Amino acid sequence: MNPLRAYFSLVRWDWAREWKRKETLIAMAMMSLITLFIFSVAMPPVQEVLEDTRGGILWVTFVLAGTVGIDRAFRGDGDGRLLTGLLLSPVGRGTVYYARITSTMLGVVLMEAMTLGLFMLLFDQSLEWEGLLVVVGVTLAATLGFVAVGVILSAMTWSLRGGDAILRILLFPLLIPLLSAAVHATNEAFAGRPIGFQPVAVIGAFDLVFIGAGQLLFEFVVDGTETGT
Amino acid sequence: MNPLRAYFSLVRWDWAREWKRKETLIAMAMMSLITLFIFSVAMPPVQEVLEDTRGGILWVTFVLAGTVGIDRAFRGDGDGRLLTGLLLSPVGRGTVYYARITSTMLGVVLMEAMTLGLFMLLFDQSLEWEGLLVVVGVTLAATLGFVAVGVILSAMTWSLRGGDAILRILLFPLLIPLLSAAVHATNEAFAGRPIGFQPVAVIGAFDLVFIGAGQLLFEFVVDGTETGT
Amino acid sequence: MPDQRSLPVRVLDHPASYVAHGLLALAGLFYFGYLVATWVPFAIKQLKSSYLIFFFHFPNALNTFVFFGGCLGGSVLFLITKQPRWDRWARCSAEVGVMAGFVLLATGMTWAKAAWDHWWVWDDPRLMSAAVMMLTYLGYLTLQAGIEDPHKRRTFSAVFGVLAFLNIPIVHKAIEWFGETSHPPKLDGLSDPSIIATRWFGVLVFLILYLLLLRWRQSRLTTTEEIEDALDRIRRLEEAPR
Amino acid sequence: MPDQRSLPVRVLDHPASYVAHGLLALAGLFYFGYLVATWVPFAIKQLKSSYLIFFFHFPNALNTFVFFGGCLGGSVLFLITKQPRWDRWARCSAEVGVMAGFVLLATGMTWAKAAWDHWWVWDDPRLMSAAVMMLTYLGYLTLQAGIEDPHKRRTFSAVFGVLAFLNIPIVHKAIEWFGETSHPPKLDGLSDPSIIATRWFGVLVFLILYLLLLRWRQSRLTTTEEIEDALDRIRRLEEAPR
Repeated sequence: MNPLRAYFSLVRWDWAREWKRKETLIAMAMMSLITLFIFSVAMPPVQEVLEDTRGGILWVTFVLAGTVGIDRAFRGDGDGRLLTGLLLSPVGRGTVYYARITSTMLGVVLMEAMTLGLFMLLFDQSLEWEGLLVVVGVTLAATLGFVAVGVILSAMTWSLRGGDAILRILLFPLLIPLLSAAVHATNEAFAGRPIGFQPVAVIGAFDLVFIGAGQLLFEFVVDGTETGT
Repeated sequence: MNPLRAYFSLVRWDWAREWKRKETLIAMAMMSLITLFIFSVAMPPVQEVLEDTRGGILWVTFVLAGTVGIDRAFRGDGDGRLLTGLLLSPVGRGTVYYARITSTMLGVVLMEAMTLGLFMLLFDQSLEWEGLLVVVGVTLAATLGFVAVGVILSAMTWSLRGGDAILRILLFPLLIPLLSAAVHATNEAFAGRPIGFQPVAVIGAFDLVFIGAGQLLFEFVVDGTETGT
Repeated sequence: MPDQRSLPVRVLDHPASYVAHGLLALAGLFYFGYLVATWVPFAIKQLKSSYLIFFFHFPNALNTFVFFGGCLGGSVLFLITKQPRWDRWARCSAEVGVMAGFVLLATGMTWAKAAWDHWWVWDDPRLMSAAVMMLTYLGYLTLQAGIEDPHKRRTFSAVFGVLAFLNIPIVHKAIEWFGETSHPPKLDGLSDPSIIATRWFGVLVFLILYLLLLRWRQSRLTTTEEIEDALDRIRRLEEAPR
Repeated sequence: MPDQRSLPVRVLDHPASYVAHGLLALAGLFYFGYLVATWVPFAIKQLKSSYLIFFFHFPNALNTFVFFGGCLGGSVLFLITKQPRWDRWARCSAEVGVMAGFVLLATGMTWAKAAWDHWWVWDDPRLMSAAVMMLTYLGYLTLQAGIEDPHKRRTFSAVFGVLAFLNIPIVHKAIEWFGETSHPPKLDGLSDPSIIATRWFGVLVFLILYLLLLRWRQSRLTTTEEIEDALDRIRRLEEAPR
């Protein structure tokens, strides 16, 4: 099959499935809401403090809620039929990997859009048009890297006992450079300053390195899964 | 069997099991370490900001890492033999509930002690002796309520698909009053001020209400589990 | 087959009772709107949106509590009696309570924007407790939706229904005490008899409206669950050894 | 049964080679201590602890990289060849690397306390990258410990071993750029030839010491895995239909 057509049909199929039950979307939205409220309780939601913490609150929320979605990227109905089914389909593994990144990222981005809107409303933050564009751009770019490395790790951990904790233990340290760049850029954008070249370079490098490595390594992860179960 | 002896032997048995593999302890310690580092990246670890955020950083770390342990309180080897085994043993269910709270709390408190020490070292915070006593007391009292309600929810969610996410979605909103009291008291203690009566009242009320309700409701949770699987 | 249900149940299930209930709610809403528009003193109307919205805010606040209380009652009764209808009662009460809660939050936020120029006021204990309550009951509904085995679902939901309600007063006290202390000014002068009468009438009207919703949700859920039960019994009969 | 292993393997596995290796490491350490105590210029010794600790900090920093690089090499070779020994190589390298990393962090923290009066300096990119690297490789070891099926364990660990190493340069750059900007003063004047020679000698000495550890861990792990393999094969033979 034409890889591009296969890719689109996989993404469509994923979305039809998720859209019917919305379980993952709801779980992510709830986690995001709850995390925002926990931050408002744990750290004073006043303007002077928020100037130093808003990027962090936003991105920790993105990561905590997004990981709920990434954790489920391969769980499907919980019995592994999803990944097995995908691999039996006459589609290259690279295509499966990119399709899975795309559909997971769609869900995560939806959650992030909701979170950003709610954050600005509840924490009384505002952005100029340029700032908003920067935040959206940075969020999309950083989410791509986040999901790309998350999907690889999710494919490894979903079948393990205590896999959800292992996923987080493996994923979060890898995300630290991405997070620090995204937090820095988001804070600059909220403060109305230009973000400069550095965050773009770090996020771009992260995306390139981990999407490239991810595509190569996905093959091996699949081999490991097949003989394992 | 004498309930008190049964209780102690259950706690000892739990600990012998956990101490041999240390899986949960290691997972909690890793989550705590990672969360501390994520906060240092996401929010500037400088003294002026920390004055407003230290209680929050500490308690969000406690809750995020502690939930990993609570999530596993009934998972055992992952096939539900643990809870079933416990219920077949000739021990009252109240005893099982209290024993489970105790052994889970032991693990969580160990993690919290490590986290507190590391936090003070890494974030360069110091406490007078009285402040330390207050922080330890508040932490123990709040952890009791946290674990008491967590154990009930964990007994309900461990067998569900996506149970780890559901546990968090149910648990975190319930914890908000506990968290706000504990964060407030911790911040006051770090600032060298007296914490007053209010946090003690909220944490005490939370503990009493949820331990009482927990003991009553554990019975029903067990009934639900037995017919369910 | 003669109808074996008791008389009150038969009356309540009759379509005509729904129509009557709906008409009552509608009439109440109209009269409530009329009262708000004409009876309450003009002086306070100058507060405009923040004033008008109050008459929708207050009844929804009370009704949120009423229906979350209904969820508690249903949960407790289910745990005691194990009858599925109490679970349905609790679940539908939670749904209606969440709906009332959304109206409560939406009107509260509009009011906050008009009065204090912020959509959200973290240190208003009532707004915050309402939000935390909503998070908790959204969790309840997630739990109800997330379990397939019926007995497990009902039991666990009932247990959480009890815990959720117990938390409400603690949340309220904690937020009142530990919220930031930059209290925004509160609205005063709402003690005119006409205002008090109108707002309590609003409580009644919204209660009638939400009870209609509750009945509708309950009858739908009852039908669904009875069909599922019947299918289940048929399947078991077919599978049973003769 | 004649020994079928190749000559180098037989030599390396002989107990005498361990003893020789150990003696070499010990002699190196003594001579290294002698150099630190006597050869390096007295002027800098006035920095005391922060100075002495440097000679233990630097070799461990380099060796951490060497062994995490070893983990990467083992992981890649395992993915290509599927031979368990490369997985063992990667795993033991990671263990030794984490050990060197602990010494690195401990000496770094002591130095930070002595020089800047803080145990931890969030904006020192080298200290921070080392800590993040440690977190990552502790995750690697958690993964190795958390999977039972051997093929799955080896494959997944190798995949993560590659990802973990790829992240190091990005972490370093990110922390250098986005760490807080209150840079504490750095130590200067470490360019005396005796200092350079001593610290590179330290690198060599610690490399020899850690290689001994690596060999020891590897031989233990090989024995364990070979016994497990043998038991597994016996069980399968017993269970097989005749």
